[in-house]
Amino acid sequence: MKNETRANLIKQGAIWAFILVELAFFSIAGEFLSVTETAFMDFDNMLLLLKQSAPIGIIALGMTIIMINGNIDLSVGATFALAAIVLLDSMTWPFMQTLGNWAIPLAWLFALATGVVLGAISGLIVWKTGVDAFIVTLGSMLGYRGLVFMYNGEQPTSHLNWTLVDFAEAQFLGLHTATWFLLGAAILLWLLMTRTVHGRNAYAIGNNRDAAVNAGIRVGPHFLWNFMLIGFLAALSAVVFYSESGSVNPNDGMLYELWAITAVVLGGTKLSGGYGSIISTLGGVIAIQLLRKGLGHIGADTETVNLVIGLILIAVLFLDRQLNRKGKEELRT
Amino acid sequence: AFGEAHSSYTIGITQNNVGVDSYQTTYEQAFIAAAEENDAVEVVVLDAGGDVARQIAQMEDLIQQEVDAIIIWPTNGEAVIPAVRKASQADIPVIVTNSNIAEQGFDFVASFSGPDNITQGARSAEIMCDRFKAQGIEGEAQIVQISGQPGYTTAIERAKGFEDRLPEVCPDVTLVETQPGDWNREKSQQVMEAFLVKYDDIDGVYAGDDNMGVGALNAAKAAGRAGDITFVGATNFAVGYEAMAAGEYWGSIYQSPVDDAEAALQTAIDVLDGKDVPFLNYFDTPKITQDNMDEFTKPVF
Amino acid sequence: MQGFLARQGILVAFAVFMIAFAVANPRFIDIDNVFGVIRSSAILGVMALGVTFVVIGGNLDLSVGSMMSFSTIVVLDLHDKIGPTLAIPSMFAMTLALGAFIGILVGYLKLNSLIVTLGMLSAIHGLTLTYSGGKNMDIADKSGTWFSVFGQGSVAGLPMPILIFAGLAIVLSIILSRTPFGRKVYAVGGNGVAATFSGIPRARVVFMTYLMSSFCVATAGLIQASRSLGSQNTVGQGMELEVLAAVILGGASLLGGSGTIFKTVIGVLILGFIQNGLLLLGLAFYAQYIVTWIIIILAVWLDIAAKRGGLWSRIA
Amino acid sequence: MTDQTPALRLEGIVKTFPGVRALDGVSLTVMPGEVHALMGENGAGKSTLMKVLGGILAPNEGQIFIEEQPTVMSSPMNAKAKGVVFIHQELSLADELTVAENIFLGELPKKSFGRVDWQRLYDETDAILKTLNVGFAARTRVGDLSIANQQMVEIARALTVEPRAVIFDEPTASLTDAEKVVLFEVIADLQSRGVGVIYISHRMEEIFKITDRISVLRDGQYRGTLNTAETNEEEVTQLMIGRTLDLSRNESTHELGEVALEVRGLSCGGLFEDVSFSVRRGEVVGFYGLVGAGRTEIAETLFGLREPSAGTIHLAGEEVSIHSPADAIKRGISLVPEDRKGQGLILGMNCRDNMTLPQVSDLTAGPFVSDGAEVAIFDQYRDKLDIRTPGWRQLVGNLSGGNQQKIVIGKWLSMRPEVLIVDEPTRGIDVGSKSEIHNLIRELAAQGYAVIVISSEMPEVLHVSDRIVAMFSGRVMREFTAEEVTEDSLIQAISGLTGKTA
Ligand SMILES: Nc1ncnc2c1ncn2[C@@H]1O[C@H](COP(=O)(O)OP(=O)(O)OP(=O)(O)O)[C@@H](O)[C@H]1O
Ligand SMILES: Nc1ncnc2c1ncn2[C@@H]1O[C@H](COP(=O)(O)OP(=O)(O)OP(=O)(O)O)[C@@H](O)[C@H]1O
Ligand SMILES: [Mg+2]
Ligand SMILES: [Mg+2]
Repeated sequence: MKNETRANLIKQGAIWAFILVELAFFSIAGEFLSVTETAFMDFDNMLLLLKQSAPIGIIALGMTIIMINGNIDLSVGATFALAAIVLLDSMTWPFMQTLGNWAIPLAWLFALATGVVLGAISGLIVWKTGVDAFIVTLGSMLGYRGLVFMYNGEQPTSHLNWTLVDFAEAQFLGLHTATWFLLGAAILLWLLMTRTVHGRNAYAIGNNRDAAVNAGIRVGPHFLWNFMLIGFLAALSAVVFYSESGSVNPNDGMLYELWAITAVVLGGTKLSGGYGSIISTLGGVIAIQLLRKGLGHIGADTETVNLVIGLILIAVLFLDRQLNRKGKEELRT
Repeated sequence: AFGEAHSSYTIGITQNNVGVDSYQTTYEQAFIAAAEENDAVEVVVLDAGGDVARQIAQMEDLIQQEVDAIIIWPTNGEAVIPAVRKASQADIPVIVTNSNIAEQGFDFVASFSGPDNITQGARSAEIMCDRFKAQGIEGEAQIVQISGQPGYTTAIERAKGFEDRLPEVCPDVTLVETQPGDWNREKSQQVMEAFLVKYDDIDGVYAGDDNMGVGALNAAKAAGRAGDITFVGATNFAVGYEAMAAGEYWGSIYQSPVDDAEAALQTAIDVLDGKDVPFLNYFDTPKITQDNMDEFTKPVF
Repeated sequence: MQGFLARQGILVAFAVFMIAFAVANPRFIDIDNVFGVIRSSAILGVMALGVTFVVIGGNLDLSVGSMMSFSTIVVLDLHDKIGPTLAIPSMFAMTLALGAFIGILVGYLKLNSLIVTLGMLSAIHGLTLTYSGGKNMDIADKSGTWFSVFGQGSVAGLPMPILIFAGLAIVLSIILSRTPFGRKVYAVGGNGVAATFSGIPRARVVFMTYLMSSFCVATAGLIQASRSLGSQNTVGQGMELEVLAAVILGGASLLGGSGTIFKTVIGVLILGFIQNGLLLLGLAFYAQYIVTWIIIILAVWLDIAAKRGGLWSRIA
Repeated sequence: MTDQTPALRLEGIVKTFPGVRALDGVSLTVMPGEVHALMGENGAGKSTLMKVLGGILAPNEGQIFIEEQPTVMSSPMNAKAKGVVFIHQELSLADELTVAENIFLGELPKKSFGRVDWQRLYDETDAILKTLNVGFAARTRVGDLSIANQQMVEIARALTVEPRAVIFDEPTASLTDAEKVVLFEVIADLQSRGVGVIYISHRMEEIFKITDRISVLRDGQYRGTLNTAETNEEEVTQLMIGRTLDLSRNESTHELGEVALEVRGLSCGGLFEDVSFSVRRGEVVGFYGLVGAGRTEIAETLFGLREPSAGTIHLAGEEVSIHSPADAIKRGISLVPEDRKGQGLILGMNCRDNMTLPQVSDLTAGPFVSDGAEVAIFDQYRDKLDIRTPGWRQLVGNLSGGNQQKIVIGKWLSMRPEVLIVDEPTRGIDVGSKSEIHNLIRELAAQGYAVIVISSEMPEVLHVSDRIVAMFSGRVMREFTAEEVTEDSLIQAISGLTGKTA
């Protein structure tokens, strides 16, 4: 029993250890390579790190649940963009303009509703047709992106509202608005996954779908809820991010799905489902953002950044495997 | 030229998407080279990879690192405005390069340095129109347009400049269809193949850059129809220049990433030195056609 | 007959589709257009053939797009440096080395293929940028080289890219369906543990599928390079998902163990003709996204509905 | 009994699959407080019938009555709500979750906001585990349990509600004797509470020990019901397969050849230690022990699936090192693994391809696989093992459990090995086929093969073996010859009661 807990700690601790290594490396390397005087481990810089992790982070939290469930969602990037468009565009609608600042919460609501609806579409298709979520959402990824372009052609959709920007840029107790959303979502989802029946069922379904079906868990509606949840979170991420930036390109959010999945896997969640943790995903997100930030800090150029990020990803996967090996007597299959 | 007083400036740059095409790559190299030649500046060179969130994060990082000035090549001319405002609130002058940000942000920007994409589009329209007039088909010519990657300011502005100017100079030329070629030669070749099937009469092709223009040219050559078509691009690439020399490609807009990069850096230094710089610091992007191409050196990219 | 409809749903969909477009615009079935579409699908198609092996073997390959950029850039660069005769084999060797690297990671080290190839997507892009210095790569003397034969040549009126695509499809189809190796690929993808218990060297089979995938990528890069005799660094960017869409459209299960080369070819053609057909109809480019979405889901849905004998999923 | 209302009644159930009429108008009545055996050959339709009853499959025709009320079982949840609990033939558990969560899967106790009521969950689970007298706790991760204990978790699920009827589909297939005793106690308790129990098994001795009545299916048709007390094995067998079987102990002996396989001091991590034994040509050596004794791991090591930490393996007197199954196969070793779905078969592949998989590289004409040679092999072993399938194109996943097992056996027999290792070869196999497989094993030995049989069924080990190796917790306790072995001494040896190794 003791051993198991330790094994579990090693499993889940790997990502945090990796973060520490990154911090140490970039702090030291930064001393030699960085042209600026400020230290990498500066407190404000770490606060920024959390803030900058938010856009992909919030999506990755949702992806964790979807993946624990044994599914995957490739459409989140497009959902993110479409929710952003609704957020910004709705504020220009005539009736909204008469509402003054009350338009803001309403616009958020519209955007979040968009995310939930898009999630529901994917979820419903997965449930009713039985087509694998990877395929359904690969399709949705194209389809939703098509909707994004349909909305406003190739033009960016913009509406800069300074009240909104000030809210998004605010810092409360030192943490940025985006950070609060990221941490808040993480805590709520952590509670959802560890404390509630819905969360435990999610693990059961991802772990052994037939068993869950046999045990009478309503797998279909369960999927639907989770896809609505990730749609909501993708939209929430868009709300948080675009409240600050005020303009969305139709290409925005491309590849976010892949980065979110990467963060989730780095956090140790199994791609096959049934195992994973929200908190470790947070670690995965921070590890990636740290890597980007750090490489920028030490002045790595574009090609190096691409090369290093790709190889680090593989290296972490490799390390994780080595840590979780049972030893020589393991079955060689 | 610089005294001890301002021994060293640290200038940060966040670029749009290096490596996506050779223009941006050459820009980056020219920028670094220019910085290295100048002992008085050190540069932090970042690339947003086309992602606006990453670019905003990089702006924040540069502000946090307390650089002396920031040059930004916006991924989205509006989305970066709040980040630019943050920099200006931190008393860091911001210079926008290559493609401008939206007017709302002008208050927070020290200067813009770059080409005028609207004018470029307009000039391409003029090149096309002049050619048709020379051929005597300005009364009935039909053209197609292959635009850049949907959503990018440069693509949008060039298309707008072209579409607005064309009816002014050649009111009877019809633009029958526009499809994006994503700045991609192969994609644009496919688009052109479909155009060729669809339309029996194509007299001109306007492409958002020469890379795509050459893709369209390749498609027309394969279909044996290249001789009947006037190809006009923008941002003259080496391939476009060669095709012009071979007499297959009519014209383009000469725009040097080296000029672009050096102008941006110089503008930043001038701002830091407290010099008076114009707000819109366009560098010239002249027309280049088969007729006048000897006046230009072949682009290095 | 109903059984046939069900089993070959994808073919039926394809036929319906072609007829609808042909009615809307007769030029759609113009022989030049048909050849044109197949020719421009050939590059995607050749890549999809290789990825079919990987997917049947139970893995994914998201690196093919950036690997294709790599091959294209390398062969173009080497063309002027060491001449086409040496450039082609050198490029194949380098691309196969990348494939072997992925094969070792996924096959022998058993790392998750989605993440490995995602990492390689990024890493190979970095490699290509380093190799090319970020510049476009162009052959200096475009009219004086026989290198253009792979992309622009034709034999008996048939364009070379089509011939290469067709030839490779036939050879690979035979390998997959008729040889022991092909059987092993299905076995490894169907149940890797049981395959190991049957004495099948799972790691080597997986390794080989990636090698085949990279071979196809190298071939695609060759056609690409030869077709335009110059290229950007990003020529293959984003193609990985298109390739995957084609393979899935053809009915290969992402869980591995099922799919055929023939169906992949159909998948490739459907994507190519959708793109072309919508373009001919003058629909905005985004219509293509939406139609592809619908077609992918419908095709896969009908495919599995036929297998389970009912339209609606049985999961409650 | 007759004046009671039946707990459960099925009438005229028909269920077809594409190309198969799995159930053809089956009727069945289960009284409260009775243990009702359901018997039949592999593929007779037992599991299918129970799936219909458990709400997993919808019947094409027919009706289900619970206490004479017509009912429709729309889903497993629905069936459970109506008091019908189904313990599956195949383990149906979520490995990553705890024992408690698995037992209450689909009906975790709730507090406000959908929170799990952990306190109640663990309390109730502890109570259930106590009645089952098992050695694991509510918070243990199910994946960390042995297969037998996982089966016990599955059984525990029957005890979470007050059921009217409980279906056990081959619950003892992976239990050892100790757990069986507990299971039978559970069943007796259910029975005393007036619950109707349906019990599916291929093991006659169990059937006669615990059931009241026996219903027999054959080829999807109902064949009749017998009172257990008034019948015997022969009659049941006759009803099931249409003929009688000679179940006497196999006395046929033949000359033994040289030593084919010898193992000296073999160890592998903590799985087993210092194991030595030898098998001669023409000999069948049985390995008997409790679950977890390490027999499977020895087999896997011999087959190149595990790296031994010490010791040597000799084949025909020559020391060899085996690094992979391919190696083992090349040297003439075959292994019929214990987990047919996970290790033995590729469920999405057809019967023929599964059977010829290990030798597909050799069945070639030129560079291509030779269809003819493959079909010939398949036909030969289909006939030999009496495999019920519409044809070689049928996907293995659609066969009944027993027929799947036969495909695995056929696959390895067709390799004509020097040393054949079979791990639980008849798990889930009907009596008819079982005796065929036993005969086959003897026959192979007579032809000069060396055979190792790993089994948790004592009658099986006693029946087929020339020599028996008794194992306890990774060590060889004793070796018996067929002449000297008795049930008592064997049980003593595998319980670790005999202090010294042989
Ligand atoms: N999903 C399915 N598709 C096609 N045929 C099936 C399916 N499920 C079961 N069958 C067929 O129905 C018949 C009855 O199978 P079932 O599993 O009920 O047998 P069983 O009596 O439980 O056998 P065993 O003792 O081997 O478990 C078999 O012929 C089997 O091949
Ligand atoms: N199919 C399986 N899947 C997962 N784990 C298994 C499987 N079979 C055995 N194990 C694990 O291996 C360990 C010991 O193996 P096992 O219980 O099979 O020993 P054994 O002596 O071969 O007994 P038996 O043959 O009766 O199962 C157990 O802890 C069990 O959890
Ligand atoms: Mg059964
Ligand atoms: Mg065992």
